[in-house]
Amino acid sequence: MMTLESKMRIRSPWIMHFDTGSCNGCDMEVWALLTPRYDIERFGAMNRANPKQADILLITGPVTKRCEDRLRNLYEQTPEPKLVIACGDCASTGAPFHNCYNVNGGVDKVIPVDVYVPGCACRPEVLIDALVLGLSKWREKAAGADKEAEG
Amino acid sequence: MGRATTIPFGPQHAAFLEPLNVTLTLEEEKVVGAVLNQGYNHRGMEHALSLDYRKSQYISERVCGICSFHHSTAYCQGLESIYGIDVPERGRLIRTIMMECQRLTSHLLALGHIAESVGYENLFMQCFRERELVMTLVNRISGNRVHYSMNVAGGVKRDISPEGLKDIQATMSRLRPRLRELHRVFSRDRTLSKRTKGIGVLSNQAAREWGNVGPVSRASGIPRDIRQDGFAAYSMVKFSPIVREEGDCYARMMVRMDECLQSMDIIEQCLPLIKDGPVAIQMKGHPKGEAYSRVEAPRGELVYFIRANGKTALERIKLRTPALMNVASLLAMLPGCQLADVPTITVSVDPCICCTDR
Amino acid sequence: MNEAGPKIERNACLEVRKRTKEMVEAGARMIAIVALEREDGSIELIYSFDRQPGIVDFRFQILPEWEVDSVADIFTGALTLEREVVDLFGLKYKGIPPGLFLEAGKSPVAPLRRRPAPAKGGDEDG
Amino acid sequence: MDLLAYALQVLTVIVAPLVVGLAMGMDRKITARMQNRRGPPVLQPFYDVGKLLSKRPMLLSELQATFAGAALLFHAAALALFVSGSDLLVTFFVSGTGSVCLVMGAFSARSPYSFIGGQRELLAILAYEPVLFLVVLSIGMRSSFLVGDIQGGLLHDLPLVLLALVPVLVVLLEKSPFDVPTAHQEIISGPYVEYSGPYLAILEVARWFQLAFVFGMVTLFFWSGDAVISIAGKLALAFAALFATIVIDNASARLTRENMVSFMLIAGIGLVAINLLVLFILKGSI
Repeated sequence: MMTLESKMRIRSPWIMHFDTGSCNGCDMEVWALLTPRYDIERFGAMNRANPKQADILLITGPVTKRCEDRLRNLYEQTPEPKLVIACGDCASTGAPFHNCYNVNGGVDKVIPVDVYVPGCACRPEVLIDALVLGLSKWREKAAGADKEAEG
Repeated sequence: MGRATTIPFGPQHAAFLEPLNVTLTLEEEKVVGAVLNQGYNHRGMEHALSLDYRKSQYISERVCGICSFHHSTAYCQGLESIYGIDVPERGRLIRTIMMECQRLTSHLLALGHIAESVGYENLFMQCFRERELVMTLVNRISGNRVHYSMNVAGGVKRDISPEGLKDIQATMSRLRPRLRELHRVFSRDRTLSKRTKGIGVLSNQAAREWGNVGPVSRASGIPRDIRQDGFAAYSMVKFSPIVREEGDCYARMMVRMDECLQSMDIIEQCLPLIKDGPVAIQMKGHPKGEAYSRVEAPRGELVYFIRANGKTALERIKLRTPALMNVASLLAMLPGCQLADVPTITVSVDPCICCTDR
Repeated sequence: MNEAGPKIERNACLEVRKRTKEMVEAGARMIAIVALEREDGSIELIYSFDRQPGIVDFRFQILPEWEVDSVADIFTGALTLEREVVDLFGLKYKGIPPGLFLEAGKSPVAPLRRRPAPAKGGDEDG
Repeated sequence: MDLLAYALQVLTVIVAPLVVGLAMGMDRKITARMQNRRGPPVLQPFYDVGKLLSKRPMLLSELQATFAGAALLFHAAALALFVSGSDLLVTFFVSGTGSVCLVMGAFSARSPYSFIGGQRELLAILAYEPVLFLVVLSIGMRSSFLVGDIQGGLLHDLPLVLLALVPVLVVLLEKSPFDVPTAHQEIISGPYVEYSGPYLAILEVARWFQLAFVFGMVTLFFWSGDAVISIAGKLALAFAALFATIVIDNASARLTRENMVSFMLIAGIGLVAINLLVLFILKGSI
């Protein structure tokens, strides 16, 4: 059932970007998303930079040891329903940095991840695709959460 | 009020692209103390780079995504000087062109970032719009937007076709009027100069003491540009370092803006110099010896120290990135400024935290 | 490259200030402090300076448990470079706190040391 | 008062904030177009509010929610008073109370960013409220304090007073150069930083009510005997004011607190004073 509520939800994904030790390649592409060529404001997305007001966390980087607690904290501060997108290879699996001693090797080692974005660095087009995929997942997730609340 | 409050700035903050934490002590809104907390981005690249010298070119690009080509160039140059070989001229010119392209993207990012930090959304968007021109250009040449993967010890592994050279020329001609327009806005806009002029002054003396490098030092009147040493093909082109004396955010911003125009000049000087020939030469055996290698990355002097002992693992590889020196000097600029100026000052040194922390 | 490296000298830890001062007074800019662990477990420190037209450096070798003099008051920018060595090699610098890069309790200690410091009888802590 | 007029007023109080919401959507679209972007759909603000209402509530303190509700209540009351044609001065003070509630909500959150945001919001109130007050005063002196009695002539007589409303709108719409209280890059979003989900939606709607009141003051400047022309003119005037703020936003960086206060007070009060002085010289009376 597509309620008015969930319709509005998928039309207004507010994002928050957090760099947990990436090489900046993906971060630049996340910023490029906001700018004229890719402009994700078309989908109603806004960069809020505030976990309390965000719906979607865009996480880049393999999660260094020092970022770990901070990331968990941010995740907890984000109100439900929320979505985590791991941007790039290193956020997904830690790939380019798998030999490094100070990384956790992927966002999913710390917080649950909904969408994995491949690429090193991930291209903005793929990020948009991930966002759209995430929104459809979000719809399911929200429907599930609503049912839970009712049940 | 007179009562001091402490607020954390970052590691996740709207003005910062990357995790840097500045803990500010405020009196009302005046900053009376600042503590830098780094290390949010420390992955241990020096260890990873030393594992296998043949794979390190790949990893050296991943030290920093904004100046990836400079990192891999510095690494490859280091190996080349251990082997004692000279890269063919065509390879050196291609390296120079790619490095200048990357400088363009990096400086436009920094400029847009400064505009964003003072809430000048429109200018931020314009910077990124022009930046996309260069991004798509390098994408057409190298097949990648961020990590070009074109370097190899001994030269470059990807040649630029004649069409590619024409493409570069055409893009530069398209870019030039747009950058001139940007230059006009950055230098003349009244609200922007009100927020940047006289803010975050770093004196010449302080810049020398903190060992600042790159645009930050040149904005404080230190005429040092590693490109003058003539690595890659810089000995074949004419340019002079851009120096300003004020040492404030405005000067740092304008040095970057002028360097964008300079980069285009260098690229256009390089294009006619390219002649047919090999782009790389093969090297034999494992490296043995030690070398310093320096390049002028967009943020300043990037130093690689490599010591190899004839095995696949390098004995030691040490990176001294430009942002490490520049970010530290924030401590000299922040105390005494207003809270509103903290993002501008921080961003004006172009803090590349992935370089700083590695 | 000198295979043997400089001699392991206690004095070097104190001399570093004098030599840095000479360099800085000659107009050189410190660009890096390179630390590396040698085969025998001693640490080689290389202080590199940019004295145009090229790079000059001085180097010395110490044992990891010796305390090195800080040069941060001679060249302010050296502070971060020293903190880096403290973190990555577990060296002791006079008055320089650890924790620039590494998170205590989570990150490995002195990650760039190849092996734990060789046991030195009873004179080390514990 | 007959029932029809009453129903019309109730309808206006409900519709006006929705129109403001639509205007916010247009604002975002126009801003995006000016920045060479495509921009969000015009209905985006409604999607945002709808989404925020569906989020799970999270609060730092109960007071926060109370103040958010109070802000909504006062702003709505101000608009209702305005629409029902009562005294402009009373309306002004009720609206001002609503703004103070936002500040109190920010202070009650006990977070440094929220606290600084509250302080800055307070400063912004000190900067724009005097100007707004003078505008109210000059409208009242020229025509009438009772909104219902104001009929025409204002645009002709008080053009500079209308101009003085533009910087006020810049502050209220949170646009550079005077978006100091909510400076995104400095203190994330100032007083709103600790609000989330439904409570943020309440504040957003409260803001729509507040803007509806201020835009309402702008529309007072146009009046015509013909109802259709009157409404079309009023909307056009409000849109022109909005457009002016968008242009200013896109051509300037954010200024500092000191700049904001001094500009608002000098330029705002100056414009009103000059207008009244000229009017006095020309007509012999205000």
